[in-house]
Amino acid sequence: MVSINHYLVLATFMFLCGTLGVLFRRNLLLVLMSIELMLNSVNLVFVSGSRLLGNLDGQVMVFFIITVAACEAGVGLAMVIALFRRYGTVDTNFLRILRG
Amino acid sequence: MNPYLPVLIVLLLGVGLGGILSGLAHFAGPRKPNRIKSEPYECGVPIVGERDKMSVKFYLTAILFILFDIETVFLYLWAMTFRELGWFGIGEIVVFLAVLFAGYVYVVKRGALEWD
Amino acid sequence: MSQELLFYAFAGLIALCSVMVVTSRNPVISAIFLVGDLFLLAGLYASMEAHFVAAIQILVYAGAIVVLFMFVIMLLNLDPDQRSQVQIAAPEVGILALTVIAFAVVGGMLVFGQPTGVSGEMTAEAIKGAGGNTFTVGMVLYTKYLWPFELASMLIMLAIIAAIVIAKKDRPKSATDGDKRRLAHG
Amino acid sequence: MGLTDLVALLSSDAAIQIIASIVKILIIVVLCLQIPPIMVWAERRAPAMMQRRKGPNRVGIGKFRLYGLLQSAADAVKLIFKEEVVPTGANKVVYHIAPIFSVFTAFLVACAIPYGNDITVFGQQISLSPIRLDVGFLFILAMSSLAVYGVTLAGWASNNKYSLLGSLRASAQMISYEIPLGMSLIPLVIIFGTLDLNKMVIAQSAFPWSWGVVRAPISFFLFFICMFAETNRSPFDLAEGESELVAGFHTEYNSAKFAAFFLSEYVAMFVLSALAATVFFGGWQVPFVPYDLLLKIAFGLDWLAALVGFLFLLLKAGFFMWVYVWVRWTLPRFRYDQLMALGWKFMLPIGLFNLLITALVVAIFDTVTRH
Repeated sequence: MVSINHYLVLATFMFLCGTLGVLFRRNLLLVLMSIELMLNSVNLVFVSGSRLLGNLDGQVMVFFIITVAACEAGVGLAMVIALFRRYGTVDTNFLRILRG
Repeated sequence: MNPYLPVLIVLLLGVGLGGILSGLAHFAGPRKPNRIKSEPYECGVPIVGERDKMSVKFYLTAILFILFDIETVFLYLWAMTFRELGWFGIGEIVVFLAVLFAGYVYVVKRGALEWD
Repeated sequence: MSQELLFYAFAGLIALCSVMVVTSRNPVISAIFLVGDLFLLAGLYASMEAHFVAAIQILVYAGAIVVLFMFVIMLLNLDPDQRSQVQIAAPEVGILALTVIAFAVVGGMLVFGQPTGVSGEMTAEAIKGAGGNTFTVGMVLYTKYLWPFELASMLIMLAIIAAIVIAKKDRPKSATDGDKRRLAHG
Repeated sequence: MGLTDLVALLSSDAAIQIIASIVKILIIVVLCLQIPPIMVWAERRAPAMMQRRKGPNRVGIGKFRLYGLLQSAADAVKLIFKEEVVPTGANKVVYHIAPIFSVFTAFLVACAIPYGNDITVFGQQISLSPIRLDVGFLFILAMSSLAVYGVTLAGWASNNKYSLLGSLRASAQMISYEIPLGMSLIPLVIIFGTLDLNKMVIAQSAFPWSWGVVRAPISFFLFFICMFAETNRSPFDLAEGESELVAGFHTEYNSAKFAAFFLSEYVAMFVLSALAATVFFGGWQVPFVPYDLLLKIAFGLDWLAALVGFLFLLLKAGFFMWVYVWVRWTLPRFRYDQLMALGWKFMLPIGLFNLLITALVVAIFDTVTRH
């Protein structure tokens, strides 16, 4: 029997991968992809929790998370394009310099 | 039997078949590469210019696609529960669509869908 | 037994894909592995009888969101990262350390027991009796989560507007359609 | 393990189901592999017929020329033994996996169509769609949305501007028309109240006046247009407009890899044709002959009835395949801006409108019949 712990460990690992990507990748696109990875690990927890508790709220929540992820990806990538157009790069190090 | 088992079988079969076709291309034919032959196709003349950067229009189309895709999924879920929800459901979905339609009108007014 | 085996196969592949997403130098390869990740996750959802979520995972996530990523990668036509000298700055390391500690705590807790909660009555059998997964999820969404659902439409609308405002270049006002036609006809 | 053990193992319920599903999958895959040769032949003979010329009629076995049908087989063999040329500067890995993406998504969708009513074999109920899911409808949409990757990756990996432009055009077109495609099918979910395609076919019954096309004519109209746009077929074949883009996204593909794209394109056409037949034209239902009657005519043999139903589905799908060819040689090509305007400014509002009208009509009908 696959217990919820299995899923939680897997989700933890995915979240960790996403965190590492967000912290250490310099390409803004990769950062956004890592965020998708983190959102997915959360989704996995929601679905496995939904099965454990016999409660469908978790699955509805996943649906909302996917909606939010779509909006986030759309706006986030629009910003990537705008930044690229203005500065010609999507390197986070460079963009950080602008902060002053 | 798990209903998803056939999905797995077809997936493996499809990947296998694609792989076989790819492999055939590799091993069945002759292989005599030379520099001119493997240049990217340009109607036989030397390559002019760089690979163009694509227009931002494609991106705008894709983002609109995502957002309307989500809407379609909401609508599928609603269509499944339609008989149960009845007029209440119609009211819900009309509000939902009205809001989205406002966004759609903005998109059209702003000319994001014009290709020129 | 076979279920466990399947889980380990899927989990291993998911872990592998996740690592590859983060470590690939070429963003296109990252995106392909992300698609693999999403596909395998959909498989896990299906094994948990969350059929609807599995379907939309592929339909929306793999079929739309990552396509958008792919489009942007092509739009920018970036070169693969030069071997990035990973910049290790204090804040990142601090955050990372905290995260690792948090996960270690979570992992330790998992070793000693299983999380539990108040069980609802929507077990797999109950869902089958009530009209299937899609129908029951729909009923929960359209009754209990009525307001979040309507708010989601607001969110989508705002995202549409924001994306266009941010990404669209304004055309010079003079080149209206009439002008262009005149130009085209000399 | 003795022979008796083996027999016992193979005749267990689970084993019968698994063997049956493998057999079903193989049948459908083999069927799909036959589609491109036949369609290639049709696409050469049909214009020949329309333009009063002969078309291919030489290749045959000895004296039997079979109207040139074997020309396609000869072409297939030729394609496999061609030299493979990978352009310089191509991304090798992505270049090689792009056709695989195209092929497996096409087969996954093809296996989700119900090809007949359930039959009983060795006391086991067996569904005649190789992949039978509660969310079959969403499964088809989801898998066909993955088909975009094959096109996008192929164009990107080829390091050729025509390929890239063709793939961007093709994928933008495919995703744009996915919205009206999905939307045109929602009214049918409202009417039939299920996402299971086989249940939808049963609900349509054998009589044409209760088929989807009569109950939701606007949906069919939208779906029909989307069929052409989704498969990048004429009149919407700007993605491979040979006058401007050489051959579109597969410009740099040749030999068997080109054949893989070719195969998946034609399978995708078949799938959409079969889906149109299933959702709008009663699927495997034989017109005017209800399934019970059909079963009686077929001496009570359910597999024979299913076979007849299967042939009728192929007939209905074949009609749409013919329409594909017919339209290609009849209509001129659209312009890209016209295509996009059609999708976003015409089909999308009409789809929404159609959806609301259907919902209202069904709700009023339900309210009236309940009182």
